[in-house]
Amino acid sequence: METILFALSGLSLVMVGIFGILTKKNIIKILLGLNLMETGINLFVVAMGFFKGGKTPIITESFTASTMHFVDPLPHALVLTSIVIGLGTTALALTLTLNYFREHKHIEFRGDNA
Amino acid sequence: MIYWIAAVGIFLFLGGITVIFQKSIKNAVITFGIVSITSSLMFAMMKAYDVAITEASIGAVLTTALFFWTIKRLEEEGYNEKK
Amino acid sequence: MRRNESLIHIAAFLLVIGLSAVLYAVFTDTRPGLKALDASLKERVSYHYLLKTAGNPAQPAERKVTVGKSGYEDGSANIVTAIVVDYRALDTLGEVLVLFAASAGVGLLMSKRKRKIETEASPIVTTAVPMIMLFAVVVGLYIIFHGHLSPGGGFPGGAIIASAYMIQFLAFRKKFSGNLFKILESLAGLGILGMGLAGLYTEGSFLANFLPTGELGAVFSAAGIMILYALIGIKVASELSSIIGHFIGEK
Amino acid sequence: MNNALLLLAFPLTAVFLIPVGTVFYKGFGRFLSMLSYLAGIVYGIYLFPSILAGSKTVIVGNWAPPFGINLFISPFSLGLVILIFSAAFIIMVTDLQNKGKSGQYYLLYTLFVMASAGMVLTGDIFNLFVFLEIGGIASFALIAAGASPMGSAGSLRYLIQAQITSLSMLAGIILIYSASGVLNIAVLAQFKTFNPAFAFLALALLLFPFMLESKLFPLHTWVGGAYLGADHPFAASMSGIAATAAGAVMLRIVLTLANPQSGFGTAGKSIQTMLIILGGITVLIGEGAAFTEKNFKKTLGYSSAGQMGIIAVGIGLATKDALAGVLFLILNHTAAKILLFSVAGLFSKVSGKEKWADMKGIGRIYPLPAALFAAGAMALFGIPMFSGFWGKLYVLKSAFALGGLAYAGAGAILLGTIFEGIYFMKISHTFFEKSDISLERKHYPFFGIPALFLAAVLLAPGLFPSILGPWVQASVKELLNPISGYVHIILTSGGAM
Repeated sequence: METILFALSGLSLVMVGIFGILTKKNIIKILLGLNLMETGINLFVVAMGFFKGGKTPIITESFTASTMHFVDPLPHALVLTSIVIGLGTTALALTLTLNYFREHKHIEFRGDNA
Repeated sequence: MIYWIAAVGIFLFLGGITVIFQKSIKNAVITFGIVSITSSLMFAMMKAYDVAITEASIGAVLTTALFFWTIKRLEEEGYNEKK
Repeated sequence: MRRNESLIHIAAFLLVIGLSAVLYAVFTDTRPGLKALDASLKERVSYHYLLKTAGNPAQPAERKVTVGKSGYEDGSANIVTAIVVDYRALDTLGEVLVLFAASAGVGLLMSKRKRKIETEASPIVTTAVPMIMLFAVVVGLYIIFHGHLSPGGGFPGGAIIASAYMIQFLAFRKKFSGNLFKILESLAGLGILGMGLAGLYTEGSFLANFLPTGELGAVFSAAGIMILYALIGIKVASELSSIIGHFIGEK
Repeated sequence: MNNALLLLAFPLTAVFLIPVGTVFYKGFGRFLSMLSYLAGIVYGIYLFPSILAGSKTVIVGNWAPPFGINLFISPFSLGLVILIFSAAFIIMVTDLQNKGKSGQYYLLYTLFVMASAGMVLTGDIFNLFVFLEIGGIASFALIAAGASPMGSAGSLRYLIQAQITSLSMLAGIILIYSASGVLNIAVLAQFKTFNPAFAFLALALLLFPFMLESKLFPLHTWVGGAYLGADHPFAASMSGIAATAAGAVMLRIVLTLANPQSGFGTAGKSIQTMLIILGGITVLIGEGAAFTEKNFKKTLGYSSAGQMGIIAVGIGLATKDALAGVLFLILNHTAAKILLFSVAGLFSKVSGKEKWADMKGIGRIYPLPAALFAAGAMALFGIPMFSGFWGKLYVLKSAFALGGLAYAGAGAILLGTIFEGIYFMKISHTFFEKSDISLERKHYPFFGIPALFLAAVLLAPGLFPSILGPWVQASVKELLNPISGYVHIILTSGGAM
């Protein structure tokens, strides 16, 4: 139940992001939508590794193989990568937005360009 | 626990909708920062503390700051939101 | 125009509803076969990461992992760090390269822009900023060097150090020249590559962890992970600083 | 054998050395990047005979699959990596007279080449995603760095679409992981059965970004803007290198995971059908758009979409003949597109025009480039004597043999080919038309040699298809028998869980 709720919150954010990307014309808004979608996907990825009552995957003194009940650490590692990739893309996209403004004097996607 | 998750999830969803339907870009960026920090809380609720730290420092702080500086530079170069 | 816009909204809304319906249909499909979330922790590869039996899959999975003992295949107590820097190190190298590409791209596209900041910072800012910076750098270094024990590591630590650099733009140096960061990035990158090649020639596999793992849970354990994460921290900090400098620095 | 990772380590060393070297000497980036491609080619050719005898898996970080990441070096992947490095090297040679590029351009270009090679080699779906993102970010920057003022618009559109698709790929990866617990393609290929609807969703999500890279139908809208923005060398790389890598990944995923014998079962069949349908539509739309387009780069970009459509149909058919055709087509498309783009770059440089319709009579002043353009066009069209002929012939032959839906695909290919022939004839005719154009004839030494070499590459397999025979046969055998080849080699060196 918890896992499903976590996954649903992630997916709802993805849907909001897609809706924003599709309907908005302002580039900054589109990029915000893209970032929302990315956050949502990241939540979804981590939710897929969540087990009810699981502990943080750090080995401490109380750790024994028989009582081991951790959440899955692999999705966490994937999401670390994904967050960093998201920052790189956003930085590049914002630079492109600055260039776009220089060329077109506005930052909206309209029908007339490319 | 379930109610907490639902509350944070609904907050995230409403925050996302606010980001999209916000008229002013600056307010949208601030709201995005709040959504990002809240998602970091949700990562912590999923026991993903590594991800929570990274999302807080990279996703919330740096991304929001980059958006802000871009808007500032756009305004320096003559961008006007109202137009 | 107005009508057109609301049509787009309705179409996008219908598309999103349709997507959700497809997802609902897929997740509630009752035909036999594996579906999402069908693998329990014991069936996933991470189970072997947790028990540190990935190097020898034939080993019975009931082996006990105890803090303070040495000789495990990987000496990191934080399993996420173990995965990021050891088990899936090539992904991390790629991740660093993504940031490298982003910073090079931002540099390439921003290099011809001029910018001048007129406003002076107030004395309150100029006194407070050094303290905040010092604090941020210390926290960043702590996070980097404790990556194998507690949550954190090279990426968030580097980002925190980079935000310290960002804060100093509010008060002090406004000229930005990327050369120092370019050289730092390259040297850290060469260091990571060198660690990889050293693994290739000592253990016969690129990016293999060839240094002793030490006692699980001790500060000076998992030497390979510590060095790699320090290099990643330097690289991430300089790359993000370079991106930030291009965005807000004066040129 | 693990030394094969040096194939990726050469460009990586160059990438890390370029920023340091550029501080001291400005031309260092170009020199070092070309050197690294050359090192990759030489090392690849050195490895090739031993790989032809038996494919090898390379374990990274000393963790055997499914725990670690592995690369797979086989005749198919190594051949395509050599092709990618050679394409990059030749593109750099044709660009030698252009002096103004900074070190960062070469850094990004080398990263792009490295990422494409990595995508072909890797055996892990998440690693695939990482390489895809490296290549993606490098190409967004490189498109915008092109001289065209429209660069940032095209690049932004490409960036947004590419990010949506790669995020959906991440969702597909985690869906597969949460159902099976592994990320390794070889382990997944022999997994227990998946639920059909779930398997289709996950595989389709996984394939999205590669369909975008190879410009398949619903995901082709970025082509115009991106090709318009990029400069000629990078436009050539987008259709020559990125599309090749995307085609290779689609071949690997469709034939290893999405085949009806694997655990993905009936979903695999649907994926193949989907590829035939989308490929057929892409051929029509791509060639149709190229037919109406007047801008030189955009025309060539849309024609590349058409070619990738044929390749997608071939992948969807998944028979021995079709795959042999696909391999011929990939080689042909890479070489021909580099040739065409270098001619286009030369002509727009000497005439100062962007549209081919404005280049009337230019072939009378530059006869050799115009003739080479015609040769490249004929190779794409599939005139006998060029390797494109064998490619299209094999794909069509297998489509007619299969029947059913494949007939529609074959019809689309034939119809698209007619369009293709007409507009390429129109362009070539424009070049030789009589006009009062007066240009001073300059000498471009860095154009002639690589262009003639490319024409030779297009001709040789067309005249003597047997020179490619061993490579094509080995690759088709490897692709069609994933369980006994690919999966077996990877799992015996590592072992399942």
